[in-house]
Order: sequence, then C-alpha cells, then structure tokens
Amino acid sequence: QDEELFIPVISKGFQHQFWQAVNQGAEQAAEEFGVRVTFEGPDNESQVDKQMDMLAAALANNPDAIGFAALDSQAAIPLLRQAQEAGVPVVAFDSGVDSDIPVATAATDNKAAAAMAADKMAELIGGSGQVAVVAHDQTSRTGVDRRDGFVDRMEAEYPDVEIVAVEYGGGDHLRSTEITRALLAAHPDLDGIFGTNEGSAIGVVNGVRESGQEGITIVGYDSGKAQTDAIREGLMAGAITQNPVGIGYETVRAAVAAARGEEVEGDIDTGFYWYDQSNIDDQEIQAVLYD
Amino acid sequence: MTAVDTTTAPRPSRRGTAHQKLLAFASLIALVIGFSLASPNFFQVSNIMAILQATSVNGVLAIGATLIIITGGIDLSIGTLMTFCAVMTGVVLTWLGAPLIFGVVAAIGTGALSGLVSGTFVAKMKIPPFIATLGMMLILKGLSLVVTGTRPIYFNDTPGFDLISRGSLIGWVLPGFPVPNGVLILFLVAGFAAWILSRTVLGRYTFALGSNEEAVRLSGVNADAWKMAIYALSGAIVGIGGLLIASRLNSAQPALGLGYELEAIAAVVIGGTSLAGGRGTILGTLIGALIMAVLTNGLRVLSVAPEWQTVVTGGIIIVAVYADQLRRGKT
Amino acid sequence: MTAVDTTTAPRPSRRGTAHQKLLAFASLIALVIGFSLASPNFFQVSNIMAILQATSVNGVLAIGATLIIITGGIDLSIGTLMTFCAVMTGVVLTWLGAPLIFGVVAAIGTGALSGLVSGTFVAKMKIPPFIATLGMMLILKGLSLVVTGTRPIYFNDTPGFDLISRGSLIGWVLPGFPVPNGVLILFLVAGFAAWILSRTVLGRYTFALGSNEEAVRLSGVNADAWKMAIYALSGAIVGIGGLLIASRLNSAQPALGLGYELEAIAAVVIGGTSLAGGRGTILGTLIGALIMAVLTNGLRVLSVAPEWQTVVTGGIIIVAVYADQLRRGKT
Amino acid sequence: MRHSSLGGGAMTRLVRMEGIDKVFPGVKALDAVDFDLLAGEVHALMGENGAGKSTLMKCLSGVYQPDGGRILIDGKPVSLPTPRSAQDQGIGIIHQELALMRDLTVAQNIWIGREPRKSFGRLDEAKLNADAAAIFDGMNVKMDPRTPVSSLTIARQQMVEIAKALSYRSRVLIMDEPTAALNDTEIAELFAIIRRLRSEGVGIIYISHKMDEIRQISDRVTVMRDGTYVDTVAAADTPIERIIAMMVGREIQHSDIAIPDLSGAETALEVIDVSRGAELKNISFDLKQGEILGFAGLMGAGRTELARAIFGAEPIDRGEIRVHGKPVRIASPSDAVRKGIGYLSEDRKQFGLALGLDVRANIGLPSMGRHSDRMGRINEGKLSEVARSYIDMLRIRTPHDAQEVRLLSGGNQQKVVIAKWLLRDCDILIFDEPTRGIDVGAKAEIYRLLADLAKRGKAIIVISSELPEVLRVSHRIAVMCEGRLTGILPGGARQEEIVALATKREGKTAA
Ligand SMILES: Nc1ncnc2c1ncn2[C@@H]1O[C@H](COP(=O)(O)OP(=O)(O)OP(=O)(O)O)[C@@H](O)[C@H]1O
Ligand SMILES: Nc1ncnc2c1ncn2[C@@H]1O[C@H](COP(=O)(O)OP(=O)(O)OP(=O)(O)O)[C@@H](O)[C@H]1O
Ligand SMILES: [Mg+2]
Ligand SMILES: [Mg+2]
Repeated sequence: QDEELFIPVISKGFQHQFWQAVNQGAEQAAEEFGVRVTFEGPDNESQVDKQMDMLAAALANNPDAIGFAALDSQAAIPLLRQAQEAGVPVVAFDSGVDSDIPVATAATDNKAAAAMAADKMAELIGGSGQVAVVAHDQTSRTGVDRRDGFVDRMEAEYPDVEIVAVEYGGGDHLRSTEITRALLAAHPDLDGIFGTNEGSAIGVVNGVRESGQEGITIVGYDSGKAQTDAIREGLMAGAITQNPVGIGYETVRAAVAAARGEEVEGDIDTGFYWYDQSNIDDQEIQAVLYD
Repeated sequence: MTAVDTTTAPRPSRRGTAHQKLLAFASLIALVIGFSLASPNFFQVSNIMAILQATSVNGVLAIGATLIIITGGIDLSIGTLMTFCAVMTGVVLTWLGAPLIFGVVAAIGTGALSGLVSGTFVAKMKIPPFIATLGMMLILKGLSLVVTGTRPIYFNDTPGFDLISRGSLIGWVLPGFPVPNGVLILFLVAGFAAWILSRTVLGRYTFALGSNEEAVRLSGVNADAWKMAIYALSGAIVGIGGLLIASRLNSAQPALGLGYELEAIAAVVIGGTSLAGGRGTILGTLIGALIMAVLTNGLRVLSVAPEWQTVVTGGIIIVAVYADQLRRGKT
Repeated sequence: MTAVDTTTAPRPSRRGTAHQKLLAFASLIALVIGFSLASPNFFQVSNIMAILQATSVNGVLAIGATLIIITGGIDLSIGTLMTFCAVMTGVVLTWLGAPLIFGVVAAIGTGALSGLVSGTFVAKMKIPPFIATLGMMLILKGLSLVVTGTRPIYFNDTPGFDLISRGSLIGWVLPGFPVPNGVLILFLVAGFAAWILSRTVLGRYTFALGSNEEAVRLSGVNADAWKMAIYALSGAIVGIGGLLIASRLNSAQPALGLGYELEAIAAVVIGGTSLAGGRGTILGTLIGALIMAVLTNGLRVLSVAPEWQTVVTGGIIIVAVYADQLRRGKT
Repeated sequence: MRHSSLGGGAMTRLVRMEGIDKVFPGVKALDAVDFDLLAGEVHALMGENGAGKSTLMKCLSGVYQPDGGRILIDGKPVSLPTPRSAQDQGIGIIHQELALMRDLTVAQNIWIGREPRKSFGRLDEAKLNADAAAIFDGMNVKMDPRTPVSSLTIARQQMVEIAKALSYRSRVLIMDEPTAALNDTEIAELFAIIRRLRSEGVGIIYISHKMDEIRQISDRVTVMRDGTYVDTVAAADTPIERIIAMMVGREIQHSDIAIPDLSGAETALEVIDVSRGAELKNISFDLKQGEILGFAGLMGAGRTELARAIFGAEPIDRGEIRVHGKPVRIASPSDAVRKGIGYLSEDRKQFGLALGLDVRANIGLPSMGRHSDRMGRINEGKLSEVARSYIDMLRIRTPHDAQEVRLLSGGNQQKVVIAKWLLRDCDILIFDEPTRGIDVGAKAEIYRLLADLAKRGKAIIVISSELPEVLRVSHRIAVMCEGRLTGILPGGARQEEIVALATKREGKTAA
C-alpha cells in the first residue's frame, strides 16, 4: 500500500444535507485509512443517465474501488460489469444494487424505516384518523420505498387510519410548504402528515406553522437543524433518522478493504432510529443526527 | 385639399389595454369560481391566504422577469439568483451577525449586482440574454453551494426575520384581515415596478429597447447603459424575492431555485406580456402569477393525482395564452 | 463603366462559414488539450468513448433543437419528449411484446406526432414557441408518469435493444475502433439533418421562416404547414434521442428529462446558431454538444468539486458564446 | 470643377467631408468621397442605387466610422463615434430605413432620449405630447401624438420620422429619401418646411430618386457613382439629363407607352363587389390579360388593403373574386399564388424580404417548387443561374448571389423583391409601389419590363403614389378614395381628372 488508494464515491445527489452527511462519513474514513476519496452525485434522483456518465468518468480515472448508490441498479449493470472486468471492486450504499457485482452493501432499509414512521404516526394520533404524505419523489427508489413503506404499513396494520393524499414536492422546501397548506385546506380534519425527507419534512412544518393550525401530528425523516428545532419546539412529533455518516464511513471502509484484497462483510446494515423530544439528546441519537 | 385631410381617415380602434386586463382577470375569476364549485374547501379565508402567500415569491420573481422580457430579453437565472441573494442575506445576518436591515440590503444589493453582471453580458458583450442568463443560472447555483458549503443557513439568531414574510402588518392594523407581509411586499414591489414602467425614463427605455433597440441607439440614447440599469433593477427585485423565500423558510436553502424561472416566465406570459418585447404590464403579471398559484393550489385541494396536475397545468398554460392570442385577434 | 460591371466586382471571401466552424472547433481542441495536460486519464480510448457516448443523446436532442431554433423558435419540451418517446417504446416492446423495429417506429412516430402538436400550437394557434413548448414539456412530463404508473419499464425481454446504443457496429468491422452505435447514430442523424437544411426545400424554408416569416407567407408559401413539418421532423429526431437513452439505460425512466432541453439549447448556441433564427449549422451544433460533453467529463476526471463544476460550466458557456460574438465582430 | 460657384460666397461652410473611405466586407462602399454643405442651402446628393449615398450620410451622423478621410464641422476636424456625438454637433438625420419603436406612441418616439422630466426621473407626459403636437402643427400635419406607431402606415411613420428630425432643431439636417413613401400633397408640405428651415440658415442634405424634386428644392447637387465622387453642380443651371448622365454613366432610353388594343383579350381577374369593414367598400373592376391597370389615390385610400385582400393576406367580408372567369376562394397568399396571383408588397423590409438570407434564396422563395425535385432537393445550380440572370437584368448591385440581402442598399433590396416575383412568373401580378427607392435608370428598366410582361399576356396591377409613374405605365387608371373605387380612367388621362377622383368623397364632389 505504498500508493495512496483512490476511491470515487458516486452518490444519488450532493446538494441535500443527507448526502453531505454521507460525504462527511466518507471523508472521515478516508482520513482514517489514508486514502483519497471524491464525492459527487447528480442534481436530482431522476437523472439516471447523468449518474452513468459520472460512473464512466470515475472508471476512466483508474480507481482502486468505487462507492456507488445506484439510482436505477438495472441501468447501471453494464458499467458495473465494466468495473468488474477492470478488477475494480464496487461497494453499494444507500439502497442496494440488484446484482452480485457489489462486494458489499451499506444501506438503510427505507421501507422498514418508513413502516416504523407509520407505527409512530398511528400511535401518536391514537390509532385512527386522516393522514397525508408529502413525499420527495414519485419515481426514485428512496421516494417510492418510503412512501410505500409508510402507506403499506398503515393499510396493513391500522385500518382506522386513512391515507387521504400523497403529494410530491421534489424535496423543495417551498413547494412542500405550499403543498402542506393546500392539504390543510383540502382536508380540514387532517390529523397527521409524514414528510419523507428533510426538505419535505421542513416544508410540512413550515406549512403548518404558517397556517396557524393546531393539532397536526408531523412525522419527519432524516435530520438537519430545522427538523431537530421543530422537534424540540414540539411542532414536529418526531422523525426517523438514518445513519448517513455511518453509511459513508462504512462504504469507504469496505471499499478500502476490498481494494486491499481483504475479506469484506457483504451486508452492512447501518440502521435507522426514531427520535423525538424524549431521546433527541441521547448520545446514541446525537451521533446519527446532523445539522 | 391639404395633407391634413387625409389623416382624418377612420382609424382602427386601438386594441384596448383595459379590455386585455379584463380578460386575463376573467380567466382568473373563472378558475376561482370553478374550484370553489368543485370543492367547498377551496374558497376559505385560510386557503385564500395560502394562495396569496404562494403567489408572493413567484409574483416578485415574475415582476423582475417582466422588466427583462419587455426589453425583449429573457432571464433564466431568476431562480438561482433568488437563492443566492437569500444565501448572502444569511451570510450577513447569521455569520456576520449584522442587524436585520443589512440583511435586506445584502439581498437587494446582491441581486442588483448580479443583474448588472447579466446586463453587462447582454448589453456590452452582446451575448444573447438566453445564454448569458443560462450561464449565470449555473454560476449562481454553484456559488450558492460554494458559499454555504452546501449547508443551509438558519436565521434563528435574527429575531423578527421570519416576520418579513409571515407577519401581518395589515392584520395588526385591521384585525380579521390577516394579509401576510409577503403579500404586502409583493404589492408594494408591483406598485413600484408599475410606476417605473409607466412614469419614468427608465420605464420608457425599457419599452423602447424591446420595441426597436437599433432605433433607440440611433436616437443617440446610451442603450447599453440603460439596459444594464434595467437588468440591475430586475436583479434587485429578484433579491427581494430571495428575502421573501429566506424569511418564509427561516433559512437560506442553497440547493433551491432551479425551475422557478420557468414558473415566473409563465406567469409573465399568461399575464399578456409579449416575449418579443416592447409590450407588457405589471398588473397582467400579477394576475398571471395568481392564475398559476390558484391552479396549483386548486388542483391539490381537489386531490388530482400529481402526474395529472402536471398535465393539466401544461394544458392550461397553453389555453390561457391561446385565449390571449384570440382576443388580440392574431389568429 | 456601367452598373452591370459592378455586379462582377471582385468576389469577396464569403463571411467564412468555414472560418466560423474552425473557431468553435478550436475551442473544442483547446479544451481537449487542456484536460489532457491536466490529467493523464483524460485522453484514453475508454474515456473518449465515454465522452462520445455522453454526447450522443444530448447531441441528437441538440440537432432537433437546432431545426426549431433556426425557424426562430425554441423548444423546451425536448427533454420530456425524449422521455415520453422512450416510454412509448417501452409500451410497445415490453408491454405489447412487439418486435424491435416497432419500438423504433414508436419512438420516432411519437416524437413526430408530438412535434406536430407543438407545431400546430405555434403555427396555427400562434402561441409563442416558448410557451407552447413549456406547456408541452409539462404535459409530456405528466403523461410519461401516467402511462408508466411512475415505474420504469425495463427492456430485459427485448434482446438486442441495448445494442442500439451500446453495441459497436464499427468496432465489429474495425476492431480496435469501438465507436458505440449511439455515436454512429448521432452522426447519421447529423448528416441527415445537415442534408435537409442545406439541400432541400424544407431546409430553405427553415432558414427563411427564421429570417422573416411574414415575407415567406407573402411569397405564397404555406408557411404554417412547413413550420409544422419542421416541428414534426424535430420531434422525430428527439424520438431517436429517446430511443438512444432507453437503450443506454436499458429502460424507460419516466421521471427523466427535465433540464435536458437547456443543455441541448446551450449546445446549439455554443455551436454558433442564432437564437434570433435564420442562421445556424448542424456541424456547429455537433461541436457545441462535444464541447459540453468534454467539459462535463473533464471536470469530473479532474475531480473538481461538483459545485465548482457548475460554476465553471456556466462560465465557459458564456465565454464560448462571447468568443463567437467577437469573431463575428458584433462588439 | 470640384468647387461650385456657390462655395466661395459669404455663406458659412457647416460641413466638409474630405476623402472619405468606407469598406465593407466585399464592397468598397466609399472611395475618397468629398462633400461639403453650406448654411442655408439644400444640397442634393444623387446617385444610383448602391452608389454610397446612405453610407456617406451614416458616416456623417455617427452611425459608421469612415476608414479614411476626415470630417470638418465649422472648419474644425471632428470625430463622430456615436449618433449622440453627431447630435451634439447639431447634425440630425432621417434615415432611409424607418427606425421607429413600434410599441411606443408618436410623441414618445419623437422625444426618445430627450424626454422632458420632472423630479426623480419622472416623465412629463403632458409636455411630451404638447411639444409633439406643436411640431406637427408647424408641419401642418394632423396627427395624434398618443397614437402607437404600430398602427400607422408607412407614410404616416415617415411623417413621424420627419417630425422627429425637426425636433432636434439641428443646424445640419440629413434627409435620406424622405419622400419615398409620401404623396404629392405631403411632399409639398415637406418642401414648405424645408424652405423655411433653409431661410433660417439650416443646411440640408437631401437624397431622393425623384428627379423633379431636385429641380424644385435643391441649390446644389453632388453626384456619386459606384462609391466615388463625380461632381458638384448648381441645380439651377444644370439640366436634369446632365445629372442623370453623371449618375448612370450611360444613356437611358425612354419609351412611351403604347396602349394596346385589348378588346379581344381574355379577362384574367374580376373583382366583384368586394368589401371589408370601413376599409374596402363595394369594389368592382376587371383586368384583362396583357393589361396594366394603374391604381392611384391618396395615402390611405385603401389600395394596399385591396391588393392584400385579393392576395388573401387579409380576409374579405363580402364579394367575389374570379380568376380567368372561375370564382375562386382565396384564403391565404399560398392559395393566391397557386391561382397565379403574385403580390409585391410596398414594405419590403417587413413583408418582402428575408433579410438574413442571401440574394439567391430570396429570389427563389416563391418558386422553390420549380427548382426542386420530388424529394424536395433543391437544384442549386439552376437556382443560382436564374438568380444571376435577374441580377444582371435588373442591375442589382451585389458582389455575388450569395450576399445577404440585408447588406444591400435600399434600392437594390427593392430590386430583389421584383426579381423574386418575376421569377415566379404569375399570370396576374400586383405591384405595390414597385419603384420605391429605385433610381432613375432602374426605374426606366422596370417600366420597360412591365410593358414587356404585359406584352407577354400578363395581367398587371400597379399601385403607385407617384402620379407621373401611374400615367407613365398604365393602360387604364383606377382611382380610389377612402376605400371606394371612385372611377376608372383611360390611359393618358389628365392629372387633374385623377386628382378629382382621388378626392371624391362619399356624398360630395371634389373640393
Ligand atoms: N453594412 C454593410 N455591409 C456590407 N455592405 C454594405 C453595408 N452597407 C452598405 N453596403 C453596400 O455599400 C454600397 C452602398 O450602399 P448605400 O446604402 O450607401 O447605397 P445608396 O446610395 O444609399 O443606395 P440606395 O439609393 O439604393 O439607397 C452598396 O453596394 C451596399 O450593398
Ligand atoms: N392617416 C391615417 N391615419 C390612420 N390610419 C390610416 C391613415 N392612412 C391609412 N390608414 C389606414 O390604412 C388603411 C388603408 O391604407 P392603405 O395602405 O391600404 O392605403 P393606400 O392607398 O395603399 O395608401 P398608402 O400605401 O400610400 O399609404 C386605412 O383604411 C386606414 O385604416
Ligand atoms: Mg440609401
Ligand atoms: Mg399602399
């Protein structure tokens, strides 16, 4: 290992806090293992082909291993195969890649996490009532999984809870705010709203705050200062957080190991957590929050 | 018979501007009535306030766009400039801890400066506005991320900042009429822009440049300088939009803004301003922005499936502009 | 000396179109050399192929956009139309299980039809192209989601579909020269479009409409019909782009496409086509698309931070067009 | 011979241009041209289309920078880098190509750049309109200063340009073909204004292709040919023929019209009771093959409207049009051309030319079908060949057939429009102001050409605001007034008869 290892990390985005936290974890690991890491991702989670171009450019740089969060794993297979042929190990992260090419996967089970949000929501509104979802994306893997995880669990376990609407704000804070206000107008008896990522959740908080309506239970996803503040203030009941820093760290750690020809663990579950006013200051939770 | 007589030939009735505004207004009213009939939840004070609030940012951006479009230009950097102005406000207020008013100055100043840069590209370097502002759109988008380190800046330490858009001065004076300040600011900006356009030299040159730039130049006017001034003014107005969105989100979100420019331009054109330049009104733009906001809100209140919302919005934009064409008797 | 003599005055060098292309080409070469010096990994066969592959979709879209822009129009629906065409291919091939060729027909046919609709809006209903295609952009975006039920359609059951873009016919004939079929198709489309523009009546009218539509109409030409034909042709070309992207991703991704139109238009303008209409070349557009692809790829290979990539791209778009203006001696 | 007899007098010399050169890509537009202007004189600048008149004046008004030579004002060399700097030197210009802002009102156009202001950059709209009204009063023209320019006809726009130029109160006033779009009464008004300015000591440079005007108004005449200075002469003691000879450098053949016997000719076009709104009222006439029907009338009489209606460019409310005896429905210009009707518009810039395209493409525009194969491939060689033949025939001054039309002089652009309709070879041709901006030599050619076309059996309508022109070419003369056809006179009618019909209002007889 005389030469510094080079590990490009291709994520699903870079502008969101979540991805920045992943980046942070990756950089932590890079420093620890003395490798060089680059981090990039497309502007939004629909740009499947842009991600392909990024992967192609990364491969051109003769990397020692690659971290990759596939927007669409099927579409990526030819390039992944190319990596495999070139002897470049691939570590999948965030959501998995439906293929045996990646040597390891560091991911959150988004569906299970969203199902947990549904459980909490149902509990908080007393097992019955009307609930709406402000999702961040209608087609991306994370958007679909979180929506479905939430909706399916509600339908399966809580027959008295009605999902009255699912709207998509693209993770844009302002659009999600606008959506929330329309939802509040359209459903005067609404009890709770689930925002499926940081931007959506903050938008929901904003919209509810602006409308001045009381008694809406808000459940969020991911962290960021606005969400933790809202939870402390009591505006938001609680949220699911993943462990983005851990994801980034584990991805790079596995990549380094694979590049050095060491044994790596195939499935690295980085976990998810529910946090609310009661546990937000716990050390375990604080470790996975970012702002 | 002298030449004088020939000029008294029957003249075609001027195509009434009053009439024009009436029609855009009619579309708006039709939409409102339609949605009200379709859902009892639509025409409620709180929802109307939501719609007005939703109009505020896009409305201000659209007013900025109107100025540029009347000169015959276009501005694709509106959305990301808005964000960049919000970011600069955050830098000044949160990072430097300066008093509120400096944040306002920072937003408007950043907007004006960036507008001036775009204006220089267009006027001095003769880069087509579409490209100059496309480039600016990317530059500003990147800069927002660079400056913030891709992290939002929160205004929690600046008390009162969120009141800029959310408070209600009017509601304070006239309880029961809780018009948010954001909307008040929209109308103030609209009034100011309308005044500039109709009463000042700058406004005159805005129309003149859009009508025939070469003629303006041949008349000995320093066309470049005036054009740059218009771009700077438009940028300053976009800066106010940045202030409004920052206040509404109580934070500067660096990744926001892409796509807002098309919404603003759509509002402008629905309001009857010609993309060819030389013609347009602020009142029309306001109505256009309201139409967009009512449409978006109404479709959501009706719980139309999101993908169909997109389709219907696209269709209505086309229909609204077509109605405008029909009225002008172009087809 | 009679007036007749003056018409045979020494023939000046025609304001060199050759020269023009040379300059845009020079920018391209400069970029390539710069990146090659900056990183040894840039100028490698595999990376060059990656760049060419990345050019193929945007290049085809940009060629479609070139036709519209020469008529003095603009097409914002390119990106979402590309996606819609890919989706319709998916419907035909995967859902209906039709043979490959029908997928190709579906993509091109959908594109042509949609182009015809846009063309009708513009030519017959006199809706400004910016707005007509903005509406179409939203409509098509929504329709792609509606048709697919927001899920991608995979082409796993259509063997050979991915070869449309990924295979290499050239590499098969000339091993060691593995130019992907996508690139081959790009060049075929470019050749065809260039032929249309320079040699056919349709091409002549494309330029004429962009130069002075009213004069074309008053020359007894059925301007509306020709314009619609151009929009349909452009749509068909975008359909080929849809085919290419579907083949590259071996799937039809219904949410893709927004924003691609601006990239395509940027390529067109960098290539020297005037947004005012009446002037432009396909070769220029090709070079413009290559410049964009080299730039994006090169910055990535250099591991420039993504936010700075955006800033630099914006800056280079402006500089490239400014260089073009300087050469034309406009400033 | 360079210095005119007037030059040495007591009058002050306002402008002196010495050895001015100007080169455009492919064209040496000016080659060492000298010119001078005295206070209180009208100095006519003459030359064929493309001789360089407009270019010289653009150098004097700060639009172009000369490549060589110098300009002296009041004897002092000056540089005029911008239109503004020329204005500051007291030089005003009416450009040949109208340069108005269509979306602004008349008054706003006139005062652009010099708006009366109140505090805070606010406009004083009332003063603006009042000042504009005062200028029109002084011109004896009735015009509402609040009218948007876009609703004015070309002639009215020309009036606005003149008013604008006057508003500068310049010491030097350049008029580049100000009368090209005006009728006789308006020209008379303009001349009155010019004479008044001259008496006030203003120096006026006057460009026109109308020879009779030169006689009437100018003191000295400078002639240019092919970008070079030819001579400056006193107008009073130089016969027009001499000036023409200096301009063209060759003889011009005049041919008098012979009115053919068309009794046996087939009727090509019948217009029956065509009406639209207030613009066209119950118009009926017919036109035979081989006939040239002139249309006379005052500005706004509705001749252009009628032509556009026949051509399908504008709808008609009522009435019928028959071509070769068959009733036809013409809903668009393409219908009209298919039926064999061609229309040459009076406004070449807006309606006649694709300025960004080359000469060849413009000439070929209506005839693409005939120069392409079934697959739509253009036969470039053939097209270029015919384009060149028309360039020669009409003496279009262009370096080659691939020159952008926008770079040609105004008159040469007009010839391109003519060429395009000649090439289309329609049976029925409507020429609206075909010689606007065209020099004497070329005019004669065009008159001959019209006669030739008629001889070959074409049916031709010529709309012209120049009575001598109508009289010169027409076999019959139709006269319109306020949207009505007030009468059709035989060729060779007297001018007074035409004027009487042109002013014959509804319900009254001519004043
Ligand atoms: N910008 C330009 N670029 C190239 N050539 C030009 C340009 N402007 C004028 N020319 C050429 O210069 C010559 C002189 O043109 P100019 O307009 O001065 O003629 P003119 O005497 O005013 O003719 P007309 O009587 O037709 O108006 C013409 O051959 C014309 O084609
Ligand atoms: N002085 C005027 N003021 C306002 N409108 C006018 C005036 N003159 C003409 N028009 C408009 O133009 C119409 C007819 O003009 P048209 O161009 O057909 O006349 P023309 O006989 O061709 O005269 P010319 O082309 O010389 O102006 C009128 O019915 C009127 O609508
Ligand atoms: Mg001239
Ligand atoms: Mg006329």
